[in-house]
Amino acid sequence: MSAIPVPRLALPRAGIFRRFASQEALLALAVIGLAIAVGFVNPRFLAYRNLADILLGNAYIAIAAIGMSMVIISGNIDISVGALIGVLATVSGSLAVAGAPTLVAWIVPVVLGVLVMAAQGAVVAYLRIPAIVVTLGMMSILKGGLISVTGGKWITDLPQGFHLADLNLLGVPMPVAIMVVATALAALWMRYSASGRAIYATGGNAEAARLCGVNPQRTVVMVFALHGFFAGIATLVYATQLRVIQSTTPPGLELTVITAAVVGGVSILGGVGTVVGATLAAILIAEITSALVFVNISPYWTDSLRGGLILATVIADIVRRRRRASRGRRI
Amino acid sequence: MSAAATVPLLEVKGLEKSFPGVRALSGVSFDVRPGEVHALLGENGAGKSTLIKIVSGVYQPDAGEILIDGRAMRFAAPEDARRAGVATIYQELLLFPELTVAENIFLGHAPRASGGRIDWRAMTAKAEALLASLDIDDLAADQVVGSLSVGHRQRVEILRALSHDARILIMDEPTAALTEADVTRLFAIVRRLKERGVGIVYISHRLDELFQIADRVTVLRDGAWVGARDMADTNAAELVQMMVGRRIDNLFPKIAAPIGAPVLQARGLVRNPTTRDVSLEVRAGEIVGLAGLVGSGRSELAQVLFGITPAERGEIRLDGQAVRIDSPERARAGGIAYVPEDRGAQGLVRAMSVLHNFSLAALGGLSRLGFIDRAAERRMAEAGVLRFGVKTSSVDELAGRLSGGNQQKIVLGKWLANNPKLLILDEPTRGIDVGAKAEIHRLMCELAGEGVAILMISSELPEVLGMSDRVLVMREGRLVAEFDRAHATSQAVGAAMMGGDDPMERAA
Amino acid sequence: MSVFAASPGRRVPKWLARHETLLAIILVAALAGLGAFNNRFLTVDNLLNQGRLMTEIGLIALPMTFVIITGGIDLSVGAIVGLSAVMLGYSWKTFGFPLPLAIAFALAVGGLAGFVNGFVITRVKVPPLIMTIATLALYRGLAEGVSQARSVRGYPEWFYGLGQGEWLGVPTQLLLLVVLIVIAGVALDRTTFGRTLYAIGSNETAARFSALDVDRTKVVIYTLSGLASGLAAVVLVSRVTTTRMDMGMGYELDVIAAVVLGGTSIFGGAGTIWGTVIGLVMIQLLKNGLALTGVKGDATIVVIGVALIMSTLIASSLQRRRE
Amino acid sequence: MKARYLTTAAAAALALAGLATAANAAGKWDGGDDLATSPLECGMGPAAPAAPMKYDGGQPTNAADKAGKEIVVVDVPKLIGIGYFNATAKGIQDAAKDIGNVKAKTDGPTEAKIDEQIKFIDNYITSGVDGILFAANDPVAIAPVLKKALSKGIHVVGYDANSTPDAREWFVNQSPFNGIAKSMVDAMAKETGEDGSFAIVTSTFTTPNQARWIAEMQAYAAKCHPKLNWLETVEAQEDNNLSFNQATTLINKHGDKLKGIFGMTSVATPASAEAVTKAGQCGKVAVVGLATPNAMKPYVHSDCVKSVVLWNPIDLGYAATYVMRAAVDGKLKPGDTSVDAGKLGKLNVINGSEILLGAPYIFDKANIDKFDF
Repeated sequence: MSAIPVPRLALPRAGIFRRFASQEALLALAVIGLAIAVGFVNPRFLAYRNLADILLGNAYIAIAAIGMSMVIISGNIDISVGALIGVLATVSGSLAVAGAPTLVAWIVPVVLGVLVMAAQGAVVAYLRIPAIVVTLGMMSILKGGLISVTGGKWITDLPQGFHLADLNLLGVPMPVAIMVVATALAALWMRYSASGRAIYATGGNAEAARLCGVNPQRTVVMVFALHGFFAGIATLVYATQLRVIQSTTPPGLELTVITAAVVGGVSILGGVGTVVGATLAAILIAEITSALVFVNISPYWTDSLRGGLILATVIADIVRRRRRASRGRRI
Repeated sequence: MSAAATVPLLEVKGLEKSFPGVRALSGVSFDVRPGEVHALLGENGAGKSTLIKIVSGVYQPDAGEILIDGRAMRFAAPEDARRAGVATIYQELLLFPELTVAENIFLGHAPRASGGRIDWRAMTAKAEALLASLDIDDLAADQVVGSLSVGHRQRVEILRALSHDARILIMDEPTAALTEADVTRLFAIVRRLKERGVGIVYISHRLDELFQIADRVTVLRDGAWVGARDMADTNAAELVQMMVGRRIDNLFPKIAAPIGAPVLQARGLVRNPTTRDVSLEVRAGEIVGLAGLVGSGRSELAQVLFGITPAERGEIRLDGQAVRIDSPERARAGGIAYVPEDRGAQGLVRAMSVLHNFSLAALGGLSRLGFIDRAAERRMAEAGVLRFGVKTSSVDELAGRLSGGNQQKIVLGKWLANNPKLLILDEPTRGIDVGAKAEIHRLMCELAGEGVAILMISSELPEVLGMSDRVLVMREGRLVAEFDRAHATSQAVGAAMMGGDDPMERAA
Repeated sequence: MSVFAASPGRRVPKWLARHETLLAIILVAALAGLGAFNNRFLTVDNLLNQGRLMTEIGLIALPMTFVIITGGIDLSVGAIVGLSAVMLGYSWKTFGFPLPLAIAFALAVGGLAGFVNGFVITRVKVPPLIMTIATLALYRGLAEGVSQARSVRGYPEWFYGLGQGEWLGVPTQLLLLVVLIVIAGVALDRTTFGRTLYAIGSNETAARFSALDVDRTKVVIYTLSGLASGLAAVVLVSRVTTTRMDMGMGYELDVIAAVVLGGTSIFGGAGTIWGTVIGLVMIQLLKNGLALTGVKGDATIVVIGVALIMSTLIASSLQRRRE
Repeated sequence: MKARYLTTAAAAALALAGLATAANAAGKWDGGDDLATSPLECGMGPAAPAAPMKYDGGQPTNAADKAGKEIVVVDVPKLIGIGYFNATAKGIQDAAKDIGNVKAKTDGPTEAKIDEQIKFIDNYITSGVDGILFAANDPVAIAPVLKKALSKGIHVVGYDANSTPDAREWFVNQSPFNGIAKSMVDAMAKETGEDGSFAIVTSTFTTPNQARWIAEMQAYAAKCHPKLNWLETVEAQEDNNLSFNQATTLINKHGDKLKGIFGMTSVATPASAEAVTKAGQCGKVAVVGLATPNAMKPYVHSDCVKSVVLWNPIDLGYAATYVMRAAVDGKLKPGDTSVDAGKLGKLNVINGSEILLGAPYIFDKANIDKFDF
């Protein structure tokens, strides 16, 4: 057989923009666009200090959203994360006040987070109880348990060294540094590791998962454990930022985290989405909250506006995805 | 090349596999030698998918053995098969759109530098070497896969298989979604792989392709081995015969029924991209067979007629009245019934009881003011169970627990409860046992006798020829031929199914 | 939807494996136990009063059962309660609507909010979870924006009859709930509508191919969900005599807990109104009984969480044995 | 496709800008309620005693005579698990110990939700307590269930947050709304100067006490410090981190213009102080607010916060318990003008059926370490 002449096609290269030409690009664009738009109304918004504060004050949400996006990609959901962070913060603070070495006070919540979440994952995977039920129940348990044990007493007089969030890493405030590093590591891991792939496969469909040689049960437990890990890290940022720890569960945190993951392009349909999107979405939501103050919107309307923006993003994403899907189909 | 000359790379012997209610494979054997393309041929449901899933370690066989280089192997998981050198390229490509070509190729086994880091430079270099080795010069290692065409993506899958040092490559309908140019390029790659001694298992419905690329062919039907041929010693007609079976005479007891006025008249139906300007007519008491290869648009036409994907243009008349069918409800109201192709996904609600499945499409008639007359419903289902000979412990049994044939009878039965004027049957006897098949055929004749117009889609040519008063042939979304019963021979219909440059004629 | 195959096991008698039966047994046992601890628990007065308190959640749980049976979910119900409550007070006070008209308006707004959910879910194909998370924020925000966070008070006395009055000794709203339970139960069990819900939840494609109007049914159930939330808002305002924008906050989880505890599969295809009612009663009486026995609110929450997980666990393992 | 996004973004930006212009820049203070205000006289003098009013509370029907006998009292605060109500609960326990024949327990919702609170009270009515202490999440919404308690012969005394008067017997008023408002605004004017600009961080606009304080502060400021410039009010739930973020946003938004922040809750005030500290604005931005001492100690010691306004919530709970005992024993009857409250001495009856705890307490560097709650 003779070699067949192959027509050369002009094909796009993998530029940095190409690579993110998706929900992440849209979100990044929205983050920047919103900043500029608000900057027109009130230039103070663009001050380094303000932008840094937005990141600093909301880094814990972004970090928690990383794990949440993994959970959602795997086809599950977690409602207990807010309560868990409240519990872990209390544990961490109590240890610090009781005189435990700072490192212990930092590590224990992370370990505990992994254990609690892995246990939930095991119930979901092996006992086959839907995640929404397990985590709903666990939310109740953690929330009630926390108040029963602490009586809601605030933790004060935290030792100075405990405040991880006050430190800097190479000049970058620790919460932001942790957020960036955690996002980057998680993103790389999701992309490049076999177990990262397994998450997509499990959430996508069982058939593809088996074809990839994936054990769905083990993957679900792993995903929940990782989610617990990130919840633990988020706790460190959350708990060490202020001088007091509230000993109650942060109201509505789970919903904020889920929203960030969902707006970040993580489809509940499974199989799509990245943690970068979740982090960007968490930043965007925080930015919107701050921006609404800056442009003097009547605070009564901020919530509906925020809800509307989230809805618009979600619908735009779904429409975009569907178009891409229909374009990809062969005629 | 004779079988004794070389040890086959891959050999399977006497494979058996059953799923609940279905016997997917019984006693299938075949082998692949180095540098050979061995085609697997068979209609949907013949067992090809099950066979390749066993070979690639997804399923474990109930009996039989798999030998690689003459040594018996057990694949407990897909990784085992991959380690043994078996790589499978599925129709749905398992790629990651956000990653580059190189990253996709080396996902999970990237070259490592010291300390376990991924050695990006080495990875890119290796990817480029692989690309060069197959003379692929229009694909770069750093392109993002999401931006590539289907043909390119498939090449990435092939490269990924090669990066695992695969010696046996299984390709499941690789050309199903490819353009003409891409098919040409794929064949060039396949030939290059043959030169390297890779054994290829090639699955396709396109007979003309097989004559171009395959060395040998094994034909499966209903999970059983039918025969194997060297491509050089066979022709399309023989293969079609092997594929669709020969038992024309005794199995299809077509009883002539008086043919009445046209029930369905369709003119110029268009639904892009699968239905292109189709006009047809089905009359009362008439059974019209709709033949065509997989992907020719048969089921899609049925779904246009039934309103699931309504026509974009064209006219449908029922009993001479122009009607607009833009939803299944309208179709049902017009007296159309549709027994779909995919029983599990489209026809049956497995988690519901036989009783509730029976009444699902007839709830309107069984209820008053929205309230279901439960006694009537039960009477209807029990009558249906008797009439169609459904084997079940009771009508309260879950439908999903019954065998395929009994499930099909329920799907058929639920539509007949509506007393349809037009019955569209899509693969009515696929995957069910011979007895159930005969019963369904008997039923079709009975219905035709009662004056129902029947449009039957089937991949089984003898069934089409045996049951139809008229045969329509579809190809690429159009009706390309029409035969009356007297002139519908397997040669003629088969030729029309194959299309223009008739391989059958050429081979004959 | 589950990626895990069911494992075979010993078969359990069918009647026992029915989630509702099992739950009812647990309920009776719990009632007996709690009743033994406290003689004020099993009194007609207390039980009727508990019925009054659970009515709002119960009203919403009925259509939520429908929604979950189809494999969907509606997280925006609590926000719709807030929005409808605000609309009731706002239209009465600011627009000067007569109260009956204001009530109708509040119900209409609730229904509209639910319709918007259903419409976008079916037309744009946004997954229900995502859609209703977004509208949860949106509707709550609208409630705050419209009301400017002001409460509305001073409704005419007759209006309180709905939330505080009684008829033949039974709380008015409990009668309303009972009537709606019967209607919802019959609708689910005996009508084509109900059968369509199960079919959608078990196999949506097959339902479509059986010429069932899947999309319209879905729009209807989300609209019903909004309507029931609106009704719950009216009952709630009448019971507590005031309209606040934060009404109904967190209801979504209480409602889902009751429905899921009642044996409705979150994956769709299975569930009954009777189960939901048992789940609802169980949560309410468990909270009440524990409180009367001297258990504090925070510990009660823990018990409810454990009960939710354990009962689902027991029920699903029995179910699996049956299959 | 990209165009669609740009359009969406543009539309969103437009909406933002449109709402921005529509936003009410002056006029009503966001977060206040619409009830009538009664600002106190300007200056540092003590509040003039209000004109005596006729008793307007409710009375239990056929209450069992438990005079001198042990009574079981339940305390249902707005929510449990926050420092403030832990302190009132402690006061209640202290008083129960001092009195001897009172058995008290605190139980309530974990979030400040009125319908949850109603359920708790309802349960305790059924379980048969002798007295109910409450701090209402909504003054009107809580009334029906309290009236039900009265009708079952249960004594009802409120503290911290009132109900409609006829739904309870007595209400222990930590300090009238206008008194708190005066203390807060005076402190702010003193720290920022008479023409300073300030902003408010509150929990939610629907929280009655906060809304009332804000309304009274507005009225008092208009009367006595007319040049004080109110910038805006933001919501921050009862959430530490959210309060911190909102305060930080205010600092960043207004820059040097911002001279002071009011924290309206015991959560918002320390979080605002933390925000000011982190922004390096100590001494430039004053924080005045309601807070519990423990959370404020670091900021008071670092001189970032000069003074914290609060009554002593322990005393509040303590007084409420004494009032309950007195009401049960018949020692506090409609028409009485004072009541004995153990270590707190005699407390006066005002406004018909309210018992005044006293003037708001000002914690400062000198005395804050004496308190632990």
